[in-house]
This record gives sequence, C-alpha cells and structure tokens, in this order.
Amino acid sequence: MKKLINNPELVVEEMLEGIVKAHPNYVKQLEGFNVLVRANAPVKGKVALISGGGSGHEPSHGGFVGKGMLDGAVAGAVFTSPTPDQIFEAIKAVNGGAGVLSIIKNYTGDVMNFEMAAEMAEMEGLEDLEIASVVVDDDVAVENSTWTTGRRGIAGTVFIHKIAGAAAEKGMSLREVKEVAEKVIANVRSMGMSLTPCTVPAAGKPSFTLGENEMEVGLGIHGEPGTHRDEIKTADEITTHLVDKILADIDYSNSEVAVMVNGLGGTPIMELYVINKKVNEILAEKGIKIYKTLVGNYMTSLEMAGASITLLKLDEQLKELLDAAADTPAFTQF
Amino acid sequence: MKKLINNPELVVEEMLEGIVKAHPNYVKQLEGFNVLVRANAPVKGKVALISGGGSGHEPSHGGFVGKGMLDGAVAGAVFTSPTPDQIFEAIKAVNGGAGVLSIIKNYTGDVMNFEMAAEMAEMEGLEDLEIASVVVDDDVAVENSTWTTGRRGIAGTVFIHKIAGAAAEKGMSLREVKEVAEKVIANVRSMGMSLTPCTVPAAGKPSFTLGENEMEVGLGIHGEPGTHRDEIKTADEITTHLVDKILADIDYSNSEVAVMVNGLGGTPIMELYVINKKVNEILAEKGIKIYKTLVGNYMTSLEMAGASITLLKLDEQLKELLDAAADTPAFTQF
Amino acid sequence: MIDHIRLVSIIQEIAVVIKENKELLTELDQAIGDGDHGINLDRGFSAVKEKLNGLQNKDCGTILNTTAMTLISKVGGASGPLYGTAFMRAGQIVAGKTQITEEDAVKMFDAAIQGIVLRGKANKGDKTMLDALIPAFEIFKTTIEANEGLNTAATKAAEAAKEGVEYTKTIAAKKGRASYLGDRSIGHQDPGATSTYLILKVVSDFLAKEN
Amino acid sequence: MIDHIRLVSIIQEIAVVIKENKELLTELDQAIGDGDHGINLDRGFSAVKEKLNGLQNKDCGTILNTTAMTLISKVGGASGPLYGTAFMRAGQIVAGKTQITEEDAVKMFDAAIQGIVLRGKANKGDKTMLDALIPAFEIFKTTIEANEGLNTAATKAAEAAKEGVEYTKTIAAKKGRASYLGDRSIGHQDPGATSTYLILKVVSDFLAKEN
Ligand SMILES: Nc1ncnc2c1ncn2[C@@H]1O[C@H](COP(=O)(O)OP(=O)(O)O)[C@@H](O)[C@H]1O
Ligand SMILES: Nc1ncnc2c1ncn2[C@@H]1O[C@H](COP(=O)(O)OP(=O)(O)O)[C@@H](O)[C@H]1O
Ligand SMILES: [Mg+2]
Ligand SMILES: [Mg+2]
Ligand SMILES: [Mg+2]
Ligand SMILES: [Mg+2]
Repeated sequence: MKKLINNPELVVEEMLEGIVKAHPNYVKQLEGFNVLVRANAPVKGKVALISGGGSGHEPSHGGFVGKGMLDGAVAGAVFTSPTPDQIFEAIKAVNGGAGVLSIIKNYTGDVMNFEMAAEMAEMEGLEDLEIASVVVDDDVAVENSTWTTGRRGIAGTVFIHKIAGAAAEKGMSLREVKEVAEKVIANVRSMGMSLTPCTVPAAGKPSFTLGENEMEVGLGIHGEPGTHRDEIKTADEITTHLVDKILADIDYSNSEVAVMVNGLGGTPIMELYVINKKVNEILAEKGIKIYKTLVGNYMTSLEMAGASITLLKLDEQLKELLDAAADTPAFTQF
Repeated sequence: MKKLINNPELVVEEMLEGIVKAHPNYVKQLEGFNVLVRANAPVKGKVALISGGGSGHEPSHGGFVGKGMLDGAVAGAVFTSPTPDQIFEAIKAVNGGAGVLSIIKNYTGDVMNFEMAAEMAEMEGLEDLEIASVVVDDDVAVENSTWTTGRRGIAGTVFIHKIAGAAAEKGMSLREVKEVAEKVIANVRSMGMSLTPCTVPAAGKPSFTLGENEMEVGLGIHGEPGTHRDEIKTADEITTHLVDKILADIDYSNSEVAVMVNGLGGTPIMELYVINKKVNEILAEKGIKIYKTLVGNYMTSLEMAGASITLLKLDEQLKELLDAAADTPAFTQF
Repeated sequence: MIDHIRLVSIIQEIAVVIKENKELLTELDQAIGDGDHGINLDRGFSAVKEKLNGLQNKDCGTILNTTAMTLISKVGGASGPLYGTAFMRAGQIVAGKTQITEEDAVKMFDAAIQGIVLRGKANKGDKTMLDALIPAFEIFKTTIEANEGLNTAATKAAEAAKEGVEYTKTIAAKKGRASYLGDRSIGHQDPGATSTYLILKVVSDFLAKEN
Repeated sequence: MIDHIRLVSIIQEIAVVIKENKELLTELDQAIGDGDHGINLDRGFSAVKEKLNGLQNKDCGTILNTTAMTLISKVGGASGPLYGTAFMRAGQIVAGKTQITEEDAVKMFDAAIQGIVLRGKANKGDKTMLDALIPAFEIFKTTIEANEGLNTAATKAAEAAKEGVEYTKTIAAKKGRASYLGDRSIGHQDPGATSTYLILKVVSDFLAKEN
C-alpha cells in the first residue's frame, strides 16, 4: 500500500486537522468529534444543512462547508458511515434556530446512523430544534426497486449541497429547503466507472483487482466492485454508455441540464475534460441544452482512477439557486 | 495503459474542447491553435499575462485563465513545451495595449520556445505590443548553479499567476507587474516527491518503475525521475524532508508565508491534508506564520501519486495581491 | 445461567475473536461490499472490551447497554447501528438483573432480532446477518423449550448460524451494500452473517468450556 | 554534391528513420528526461515529410527553411527550437541555390551548430546533441578539407556522432531536463545525441547508397 499517511487508524483525524489548518476562515472542528462546521456556526435564523458519510470522498463533504452550501459535515472512518453521536453533535452545533436538514446518501449504514441521530435529538427533547432529512439516490447503475436498498447516492449529492445550500442562504424555511432538495434529488442522475481499485488505509490492500484491459462499470464511491466488469473502451464509448444509462432513466428531452464530470480521485483532469467534450456532443445531438458544467474531483473514492457523470434537469428555480454565490474551501463562485 | 482517452495523438485537442465547453464564460480557444484566452480577451488597457507549457499539468495553465489571473494559456503536447507560433498567437490575442507578460517555467524547451515567440513578435514589428517575461525556478530539489540549466519551475508558478494576475488587474504597468512577478519568484520555493510514475498517452508506458516500497524524491512535473529514490516513509517524515529542504534555501524566519500543498494528480485529497497538518506543525515550531494555505491539485503530472510543497514568503504587497479576488475555472476567491 | 461476570467475559471474548477475524471479515466485505466490516467491528469491540473492564460488577442490562452504546458510537456503517440495536434490545430484557435465565436468553435473542429487523428493514433471504441470526434463534428457542439446556441450545444456534452463512453464498443480496452488485454477489458469503456466526460461536464455545 | 531533389529525399528518409526509432528515443528520454523525444521528433518530421512533398522543385534554402519552420511549429520541447534553428541556419547558407557543394556543406554544418549553441547555450560535455554534433562536424570538416569527398566525410561524421553518443553515457547532464538528475544521468545515453546520430547516419547512408 503506497500512501502519504502516518497511521491508518488516525488518518481521518489527521486529515481533519489538516483541513482546519488550511481553511480556518471557513471551518472549525467540534472538539472531540470528527465534525467540521462553518467557522461562524451556528448561523442564526438560517436553516442549517449538514451532510456526511464515510471519509475518502474528499472534498466531500467537509470541503463544501461554507457560505451557500453546507453548515456542517460529519466524517466517518474511511468509507464507513459516521456514528449517530457524531451526527447528533453536528446537528446541535449548526442549529441556528431555523431547523437542520440532513443530506444523506442512500446507503443502509448512512440512513440508519442519521436516523439514530435524529432519534437521539428527539429523545433529548431539544426545544428550538426542528430536524428533517433527505436521501439522495442518484446512481442509475442499480435498478431501483422497492424490495431492495434502492439506488446509491453518489456525486449528484454535491448538487443538493449547492442548490439546497443556496435555498437556505436565501432565507427559505426548513420545509421549503427540504422541498428544493427533494426536487434536485428527483431530477439528478449519475453513473460511474473505474479503471483501478482503491485501497482503504486500514485494509492495506485494494478492494478488488482488475486486469490490464478491464474496467468496472456502474460502481459506487466506496471502492466496491460495480454492476459489471468490461473490457476498457475509449473515453467516447464509455461516456456514451454512462450518458445513455442516465438518459434512459428520466426524460431529459427539451430540457436544460447541469453537468458534472466527476473524477474519482486518481483521474487526470485532462481525462475528465475529454469526457466532457463527448458529453457535450451527445447532449447537443439530443437537443438537451447545457446550462452549467462542473468538471473536477467533487466526490472521490480515494485514489481510484475513474469518473462519474451526473446530469441534473433544471427549472428556473434550480437555475437561480445553482447560480447563487457560494464560498467554501472546495467550491467557490461569485 | 489505462486511460480515459480516445486517441493519444488528439488528447490535448479534445481536452481543450472539453475545457471550452465546460467554461464558456471564462475561456475561448483561438481557432486552429491550442491556446485558451479569456472569453473577453483582449482586456483593453490591462497588462495581459500568459503562461503555458506542456499539457498534463491540468488545471495548469488553462484552468487559471480568468479575472485576476491569466489572460491566456498555451498548451503544448503532453509534457512538451508549446511551439513559438502558438505562443505568439496567444501574445497577440491577449494584448490589450498595456503589454504582455509571459510566465515561463524554467525548462530549456519552455524558455527557448517562448524566446522564439518573442523574436517572432519583434520581427513582425507589431506596434502597440510591449512584451516581457519572467522565468520561474522554484524547485529546490536541484542545486542552482550557473553552469547548468538551473532550477525547474513547478507548482510555485501558480502563485505567480495569482499575484502577478492581481497586480495586472489592479492596473499596474507591465514593468510593475513584472517586478511583482519577480518578487514572487525570488520568494517562492517548492519541492515534490512521488509514489508512482505516470504514463504519457503517446508513450503508452510509465516513465519509470518504482518498487512497492520505493518513492522518488525531488522530482519535477513531467513524469521524470527525481534527484533520488528512497524507501517510502511516513507522511510526516516526507513532509519534514521536503519542508527542511525548502527552509534551508532561503531564510523564512520571522516571516509570514503562503503554503501550497499540491497534489500531482493521483493523490487522494485526504493525503494532501495529512501533509498540510505536518507542514503547519513544522512551521509553528519554527515561528513561521502561515498567512494562507492552498491544498489541492494545482500543478499535476497526469495521474502521478505524490505531492509537492510550496512556501512563499510574503510582504504586505504580496499579501494584498494574494488576497485579491480571482475568478477562473480552477481558482476562485472573493 | 449466565451471570454478569460471565457476561462480561463472553463479550470480551467476542472482541478477541473479532480481532482475530478482522482480516477475514474485511476480505469478505471487499468482495461484495466496501471492505470495512472487519475494521469496523474490531474498532467497535476493541472499545467495548476496554469499556467493560470496569463494569464487571454492574447488572447485565448496564453491561449490554454499554456494549450497545459503544458499538453505536464506534462502529459506524450498517453493522454499527444493527449490532448496537441488537445489544441494546437484549439489554432491555435484563435491565437491573445480574443473572440471565434460559427464558431471558430466548427473549433477549428475540428482541435483538426484532431490533435489527426494525432498524434495517431486511428479511430472511436478503443476504444479511439475519440469514445467520434467524435460523440460529429458531433452533435456540425450540431447544430451550425442549429443555435441552442453554449449552446445547447455544451449540445448535451456532451450527444453524454457520449453515446460514453457507446459505448466503447461494443468494443475491437485496439489502446493504452488496445489493448493488445484483447477481454478482452470488457465490460470496455475507460478511455480516459471518460475524454473527463468529459471535454465536464464541457464546457456545464459552458455555461448552465451562461445563 | 547534393541537389534540391536529393535534399528532399534525404530529409524524407530522416523522417522515416525517426519514425522507426520513435520508441527507442522515447525510452531513452524516459530514463533521464520526460519521455517525449521520440514522440516530439516523429510528430515534427512526419509533418516535414508531408510538407516537402510539393517542394521538390524549390531551392535548397526554401526546402531547409520549410523544414525548419515545420519543426519549430510541430516539435516543441527543447529539441524543436534546436533542430529548427539548426535547419534554418543551414538553409541560410544555401538560400536560392539548387545545389549544395562540399564547401556549402561544411558551412551549413558549422552554421547549424552555431545556431544550436546560441539558442541552447550548451557546450560540449553537457550531455546534449552537441556531444554528437561537434565531433561529427570536426571530422567532417577535416575530411572535406583533405579532399576525401562528401561521402567519406559523411561516413566519418556519422561514426564520430556515434562515438559522441557513447561518450554521453559517461557524463552527467548539465543542460536540458536530464541535468535535474545530476549524477543519476550517468550511464544513460542522451536522447538528443542519439537522434542527431540517426540523422547523420541517414545522410551518410544515403550518400553511400548512391555511389
Ligand atoms: N438492512 C440490513 N439488515 C440487516 N443486516 C444488514 C443490513 N444491511 C447490511 N447488513 C449487514 O451489514 C453487513 C455489512 O456491514 P459493514 O460492512 O460493517 O457496513 P457497511 O455495509 O455500511 O460498510 C452486511 O454484510 C450485512 O450482513
Ligand atoms: N541547451 C541545450 N542545448 C543542446 N541540446 C539540448 C539542450 N537542452 C536539451 N537538449 C537536447 O534535447 C534533448 C531532449 O529533447 P526533447 O525530449 O525533445 O525535449 P524536452 O527536454 O523539452 O522534453 C536532450 O536529449 C538534449 O540532447
Ligand atoms: Mg462501510
Ligand atoms: Mg518534453
Ligand atoms: Mg462494509
Ligand atoms: Mg523530453
């Protein structure tokens, strides 16, 4: 295992310290907890947003804590949902009196731990603490079905952070912010693939092995295998496959979309742009208009080489919120 | 070779198209040239800044074209200095009448090609075109000496883009902007290391091989080997080595610095923050105050796993310019 | 009967066995999950082991509740809330008691499973820890009811859990991370079912050793 | 004497040989540089080959100048400006001429080297293409001066260049990318010196073949 770390057991703690030292104007850490909140948290009178999940997805989620996006982020062990006590601390720390919305990616562990945190909040009977949550399940690789866990949440989550974050910043109520978040969730779809596995520091070896000509398609962001393995194709072919799967899922025709070409951590940025070129061609051909594009490492899987593509169908409200200013360590726009 | 590309020969062209499609508000491409300039270039009355070099260092340099940083970026083949004709086109396209400053990284090829572009400009006897250049050589891995090529330019270059870019945006003259750039160059030092090699698409195989327990220390950003090979150490030990080398080079005592922990493309962001933690500890111990920190992929070597550390000694002027607003695809700050 | 002191010993022994099987569980999870199950449980049970050091003299409810709270706050992932809930529900049955009777044991086992089902909304056949737990509970209950004694019941439960683990190899996951693999998960044994078997085996071995 | 038609043939043959050795040159550059020398030169000379197709009837100066400009605008890196400058300087000597005399050849060779030195500021012993070029030129010049003829001169020049390549293995680089490796560059032959040898070898083989 080749990693720039000191101790696999302490890597999350050391990372969080490194983040706080790098961005003291943006974030502070709750003492004794693996929780980052805005430097000026709680923001009085504003609906607060928290997110979280396992670590290893950086800059998600700590990198998106700041004005116009999240109020807090809870960091679990690498690829492991954070525990309810940590989440509960985050909720308390960001609560500015207008309620707290948890943005949860649809993994059994994440859902249950956030659920238990909410139960803790209820049990403590905190006055002045209204809570709500949304569950993101943008990954079209997995068929949706009522008798399974359903779809995963992957890179599309960042659009929820951005847009619901802007809604909260605008002064919307908890119910309204939640509605906005749900609208984004209903309209966002993603799918990913990878050329290499990644190694959880504490595991010490890769999660799977791939032949020199193989890739994993339809995989999540936790180093797990995908829905299937295939021979490596060209960037254009891969992009076409991913975009086709997304377009088959909901009707994007005649609509405007936001695009995210997301790197999984070990992908040269050059390659993400090559993919973006093809995404543009495909969408242009289908008459789908691109309103805004993000290209970069937003939701990673440690050092995995691969990419995911996300499309978000926009309406006027979503466009306005997507365009709103944001100022966080990993995403800033005027 | 596992890459998300279509054709090694066309990867730069396809990437540039992908960049323009992603960021049409920021950049446009000069038709027929691998040159990106601001969407509103030339900016009348402002000193224009261009930079460039081989491709494969993304987001450098195209990602830094925009308000407060560069006016244009010239993209060579992967790891290959761009040719004079391309550079000359960039110079002409960004010239807003107040002069053009080229920010060159100190590689024989880059220096010569920019030099020839300047000669072309002279030969064409363009009125209204004042040009100047600076050469960045921040890499302390290589001893400086008059009878060699001297030091390389690496990630510290991004600080020149930022600070000289702010100076130009403020309305400073070509001479003044150049002076600012030279002040940054005089005060910026970097050093890098890597855990893995990278593969130039057209070469099809890695630039070198490393054993499971080996790392390259003191390497540049072109996939080349470093000054020496060593056994892998902990992040803390590696950081200490790199920072010590930098601190040995110029006197940073009692000064304020900007820090950049730069990923080489394949490094999990988590690891960059672990490094940043240690950088903070070392500098705190030495009484060197950190004014601002950048952590991320700024100057990469394709998919190389590794990092460089940059320290820039600041004075009041540099602080103000570093803090000035910037709005580019890869670096935005209010 | 199991008293509070032996209860602590059993849980601490579980911690030892989980540590021994950390890599196995992680490897099983790498195949069809995200490769952290062994790491997660070891982190949790190591903390439990330490926490229980001062608690030998507490009642069984407190011991189990402390175990539960520690697991919940240390394990994370899916298994943290599930095992945490299981231990918490079991503890509620013996709140204040220093002895666990056979009847208690059946109730505790039942409550634990109900907790897991309520929390995780999975069923038998979904390729989860329930595929080890439910058959184990069924045989445990009938064995106790047949008055064959705690040891025999525990032994049969562990055996049933083992068969449950084998069964998970034959089915596709419908719950948890492995469900994203669809049919690709067939052929692999479920890591959570495996850890459940290991835990039940510790209990049965402990009781067997004592007699 | 070399006329303009043969000049085009020689340059096109250089392009063929560079393509054949693209991988070799790239591998040499991977060892001590950035692994693009073969790719760079092949990109450049392939373009040159195509460009020259319509230029057989131009004068030698135009042919060489076109070669130079194409290399400058296609190769990039260090070798682009250097080889570009070399061909440009050589071309200036025979501007407007359709024949290259022995005397011209010496002047061209000299001018090419001067151009490279001026542009690259390297010296003999810095582990660059100059370590092949300079000894090649020296023997070329004396051989011509001794009236041994162009073919012999070219053959000896190629041989000297080959020795120069061998010599580069023994020294540490002081110029170009390889200089960053310090003593680690010792033992490796310089890619640029190698491509220079290949080019000179094409010339000598071409002339030898004709007689
Ligand atoms: N809904 C569920 N109900 C019961 N058990 C479950 C459920 N989801 C997952 N599990 C169990 O959890 C195990 C995985 O635990 P672990 O790897 O620690 O968590 P995660 O899947 O979050 O990484 C699975 O092998 C399975 O036995
Ligand atoms: N200053 C110089 N003078 C002469 N030749 C040089 C100089 N610098 C580099 N070279 C030659 O250029 C070769 C490398 O060319 P190439 O790989 O195409 O460019 P780059 O080094 O920019 O990648 C070296 O092997 C060396 O022979
Ligand atoms: Mg997990
Ligand atoms: Mg090069
Ligand atoms: Mg797991
Ligand atoms: Mg080279």
